Amino acid sequence: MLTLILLLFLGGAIVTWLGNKLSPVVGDLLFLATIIIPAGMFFTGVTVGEVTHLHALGLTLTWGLTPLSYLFSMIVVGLGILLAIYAVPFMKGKQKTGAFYFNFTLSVMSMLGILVSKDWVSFFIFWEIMTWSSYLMVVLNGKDVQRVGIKYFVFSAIGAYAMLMAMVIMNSQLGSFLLADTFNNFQHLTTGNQILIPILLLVAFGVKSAMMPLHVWAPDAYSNAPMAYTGLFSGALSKMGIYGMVLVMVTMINQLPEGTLIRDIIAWIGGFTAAAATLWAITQDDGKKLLAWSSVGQMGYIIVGVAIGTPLAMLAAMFLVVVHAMFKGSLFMVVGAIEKQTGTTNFTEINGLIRKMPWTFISALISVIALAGIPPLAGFVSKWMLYEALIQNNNYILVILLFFASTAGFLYCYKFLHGYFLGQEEPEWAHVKEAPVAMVIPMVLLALGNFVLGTFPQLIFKPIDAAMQFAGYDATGGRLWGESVLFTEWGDVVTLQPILYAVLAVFVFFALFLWFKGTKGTRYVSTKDISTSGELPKEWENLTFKVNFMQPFERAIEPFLKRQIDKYYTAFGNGMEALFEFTRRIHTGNGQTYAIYAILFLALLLLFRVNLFG
Amino acid sequence: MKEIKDKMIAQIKAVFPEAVNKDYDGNRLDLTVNKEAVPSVLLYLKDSMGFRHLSHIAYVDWIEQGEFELVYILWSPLDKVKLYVHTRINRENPVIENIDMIWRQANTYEREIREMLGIEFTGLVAPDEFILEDWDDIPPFRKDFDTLEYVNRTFWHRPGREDAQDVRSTISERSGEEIPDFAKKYSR
Amino acid sequence: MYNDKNSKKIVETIQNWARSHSIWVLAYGTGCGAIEISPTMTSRYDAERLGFRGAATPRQADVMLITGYLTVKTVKRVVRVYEQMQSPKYVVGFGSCTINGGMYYDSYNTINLLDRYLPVDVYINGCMPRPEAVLAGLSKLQQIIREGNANGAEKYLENLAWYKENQRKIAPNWIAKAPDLNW
Amino acid sequence: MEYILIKVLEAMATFVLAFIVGMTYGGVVRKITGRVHNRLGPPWYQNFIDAFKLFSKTRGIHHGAMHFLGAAFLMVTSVVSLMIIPILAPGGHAWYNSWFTNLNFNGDLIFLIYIMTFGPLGMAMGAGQTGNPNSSIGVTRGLSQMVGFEIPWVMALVALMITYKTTSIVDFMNIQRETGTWLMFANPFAFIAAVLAMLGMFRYSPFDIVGAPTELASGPVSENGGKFLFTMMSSGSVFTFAKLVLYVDLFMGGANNLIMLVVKTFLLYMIPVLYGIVSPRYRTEQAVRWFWGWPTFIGLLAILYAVMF
Repeated sequence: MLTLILLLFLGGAIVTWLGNKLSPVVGDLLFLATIIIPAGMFFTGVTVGEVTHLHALGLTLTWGLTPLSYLFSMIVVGLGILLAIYAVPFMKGKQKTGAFYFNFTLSVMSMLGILVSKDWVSFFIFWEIMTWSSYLMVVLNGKDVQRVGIKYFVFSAIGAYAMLMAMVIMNSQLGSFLLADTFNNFQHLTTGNQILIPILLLVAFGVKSAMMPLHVWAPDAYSNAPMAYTGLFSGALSKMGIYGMVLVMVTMINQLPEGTLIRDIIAWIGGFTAAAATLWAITQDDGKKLLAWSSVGQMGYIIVGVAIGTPLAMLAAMFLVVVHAMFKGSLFMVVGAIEKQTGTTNFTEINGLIRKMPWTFISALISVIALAGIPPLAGFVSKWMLYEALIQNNNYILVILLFFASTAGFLYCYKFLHGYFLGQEEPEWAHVKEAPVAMVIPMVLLALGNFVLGTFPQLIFKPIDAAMQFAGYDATGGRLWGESVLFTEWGDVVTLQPILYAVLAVFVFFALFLWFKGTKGTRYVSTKDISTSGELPKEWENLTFKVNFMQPFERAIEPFLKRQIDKYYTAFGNGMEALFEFTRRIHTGNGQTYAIYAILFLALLLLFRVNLFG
Repeated sequence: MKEIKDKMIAQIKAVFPEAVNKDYDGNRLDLTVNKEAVPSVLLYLKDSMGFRHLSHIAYVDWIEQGEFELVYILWSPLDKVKLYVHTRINRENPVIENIDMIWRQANTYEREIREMLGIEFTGLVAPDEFILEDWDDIPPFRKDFDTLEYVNRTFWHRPGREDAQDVRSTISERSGEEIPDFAKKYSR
Repeated sequence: MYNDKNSKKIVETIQNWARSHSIWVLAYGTGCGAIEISPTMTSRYDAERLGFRGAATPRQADVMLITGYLTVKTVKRVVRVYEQMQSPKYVVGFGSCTINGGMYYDSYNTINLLDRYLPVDVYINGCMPRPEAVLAGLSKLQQIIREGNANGAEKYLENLAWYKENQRKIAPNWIAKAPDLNW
Repeated sequence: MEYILIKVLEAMATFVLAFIVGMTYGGVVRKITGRVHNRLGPPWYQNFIDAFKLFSKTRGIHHGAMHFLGAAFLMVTSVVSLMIIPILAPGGHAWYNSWFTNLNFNGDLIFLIYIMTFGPLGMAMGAGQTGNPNSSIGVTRGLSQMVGFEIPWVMALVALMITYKTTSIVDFMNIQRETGTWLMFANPFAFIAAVLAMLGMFRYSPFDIVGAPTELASGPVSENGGKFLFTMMSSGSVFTFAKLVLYVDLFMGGANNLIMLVVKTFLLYMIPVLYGIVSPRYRTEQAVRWFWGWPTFIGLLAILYAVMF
């Protein structure tokens, strides 16, 4: 069944590509069919625990679904379907639709492939397909390929080679490619390898999940890919890194004596990722970039949760994995809709779309409140659990770092909403209409999902609990969560339902109060008609405060903003290039920069290993 | 100071022989030139003689002589000399070259003069009204513009305010002064 | 019960009392009278004890103090600000310039009679009025509000055509561009 | 059904109490400010008159749906945080004591920190839709300042949490009742850090950069008058009271009856008020950096104190 589904995806991808050459409509239909039919089969036909063996090229590939991968594959498939529906109107009238469909389908396939892989070979193959398909997406529009594409490629290559290294070492020492074997026989490895392999794997997964020093590719790649894909990119594809990280954490690092130290280091890296990415997000003037940085930041939270690894933290991280896919998917869809309707995504160019695109605004509002972690929406549940977990795990300074990151997150949340939807309405954008229904429905659905999960998180906690039990945790149902109740071991409780009702009651009461009491004798006036010193703004004048929006805050964090990690990489890259120039003089050959980067990295790793552990 | 001023006059005379100068005490120096020569004189003064700063452009309506007068007030920060460049423009056809490419701030003064006195500056770029909005009368700083008549036409006087009339003749009688002829002509 | 005439009257009396004791002042301080507002509001004369308080924007203000002469340019802004205030709203004219033009009676660009352009509730005479006079004027305004006679906003709406005609006389193009009255 | 009805009535009683006390405090603050300025100042009930006057404005404007909802969002924060914060100590035995336990057991401190930001964000939306640049500037200033004071504030709270291994406010009050020591003495550093954060939270000078009457024309509320302003004013009063009660609950053992509550909250309220009267205004980045300076250091001390003792 799994083979069939994956083959359907693969075949569908090729057929869609060919069909799109015939006619765009056939391509659209084939694309939807390619995504939805296997996805439907996945939901109905696949059972957890099912195992398939595949013999090819003298290797045995083993595929099967664990509860943990089932959780992630639900995100992949669900987000895939919604984004596919969204992508069809989004790509209408655009170039390279066939390539987009092909890569989209291939991405979904490869992600499912990663999740069902039970051996490292197929894991690696699918990982590479995923990297390639996403790379092609990043460079699809042909803009900035030099900068963005190469950056993404180099980091992906670093990750891939690190993973390859780990695989080869494991196979040579343990004689098996099976995930289960490598995890179970981890103790039979030498001490040096026991430390080296998790670190290599963490590098590989850290690249995909945009962990702090390895995140540089992410903001550019996210914002350069088509918006219909970025939802998947940020929502699902980066979660593959988290999936791998969970595997490594619960299997390998738990068996290490130094495990706690590594965990702490990773948690701190995650915390810094969250804080720094948030600060960078605040300085962005492009909605795509802002969300991209925000994605990096949210991955930081997830990494903290995974790295801390107490049941509560794990629960929080897994919940955030799900809801982040939902709200960030919705937000990227919002940006895509705005790009589709106005042709730009820069905050300084667009104003006051709220009355033109109300449904887009509503989904953006709900998703942003969820992103900010404000109750009663879904983001709050994971934030609460994460903070409780950190405090109970004695990570006091880390919790303050995360609190800082999440409070600073409000700034970019507001910047995002204000940038597109609020402010003065301009005649330039008077023609803008609401996005097509097929684009609005997926984003509203995802936003509503946040609303529901914020009060009834048990809907998602059940599969998460199953996944965590598979990963070796005790059952958490009734201990850490109940029917819309969150507990901790300290006895702290948040009951979500009464709070939701209270919030709704007060909100509705005062909204109605203002509506009935306030509209008596109240008229609507346009946003040009504001009380600025009695001066009447001219037609062409736009008074909206947009440029240098967060300048006071940027001034306050100026010392931080000076230290840009990109610069170090650029300096490093420049140094390397000089080195390559030098090498090129010795070895004549085309100096494809990235390849030599990668080879050099490999060489460095080998050198490292020989010297220290040889 | 005296030597500096003499040297300046000599220098100016050498280049612009038709310029008429008049000396005052202290650091003031006056110069009268043709309106055609104004841009070249000012440019020369700025570039070659250190009059880097344009303080103001003053304007006078010599209605009896049928002329407007513009006074460009310059300042030399090095020599500490202020130079008044006078020029006369015919009242019937008040056009003069604008100089805001020499000093940016001249633009503001010229816009004011254009509205208040009605002198056209050729090539002056000024998008919209500067001081007067919706003005449809002759420029208000011309001496033949009758303020009170305009006020009576445009605004209202509160009933009971009988002193809202011309008091100039009363005042001049009280002080025993004669009203000059030109003033009689243009007063009510 | 609320629609009963007597109860309505009682409610209105209470409302008027509250209005008279809570007056948020928008000082349109272009004229020389603006300097008199500082001592009126601060320690020496302390208008806050009577319920006066500065308002930051026209949307929050109840009374607009027009402190001195108004040029054709500023009267446009004053009208604009007045229309942006939310009724019930009042106008207080400061000094003789607003009453009859004062010393600028024959200036080509200052208006003479403020009440041709805006409904003025109270005029304060003087050139300039001292803070005592200002306080007296404001007390008079309070008294008028309490009596229910400070209905300048309604007057303005009723005679809108007349006011607009007067305003158009000095600012023909501007009135055409301005949006509707907004309250 | 009856249970819910009674709950709603109790919630309304709490709201009315908070409204009255908060409004009175506002008036008293104006009076005190006046006295410090060597003038009489308005009567203590001036805020009620102002509110009533705003309420009885007859005409107004709005700029669209979000402008409406901004005020409602703000009210949600005030009321829900008032419901979560225990008004009276659980140990007090006044006959009305049970009236004020609305949602006390349904949320904790971390929840409170987050719900307290719900309103400002919604209000920010409303301010944004008005299209007034002053509003947006005020909002960004306010949010920046929030990032500033949140750090010492959270540090103080984390210090308490790790000492007493709970995040529930009711538990903190119970602990203080059982030990007989107010937490402001048990961990003085946490109290100092929290009070310094409070200066920013109440937005009196030198941290009144949001409203900033002379530069920003009252900032986010600059397009609001009449009923909108009335709602915001009441919400502000209720929220002020709620925050004061939270401080009293956490650091001063809560109050057993209403008189003690009023006394304690008033004394606490005087800290930002009196400090504010004699202070000029900071620039935004100065304010933010001020909070990241000494208050954060004291917050670190508080955590250190909590870890070591």
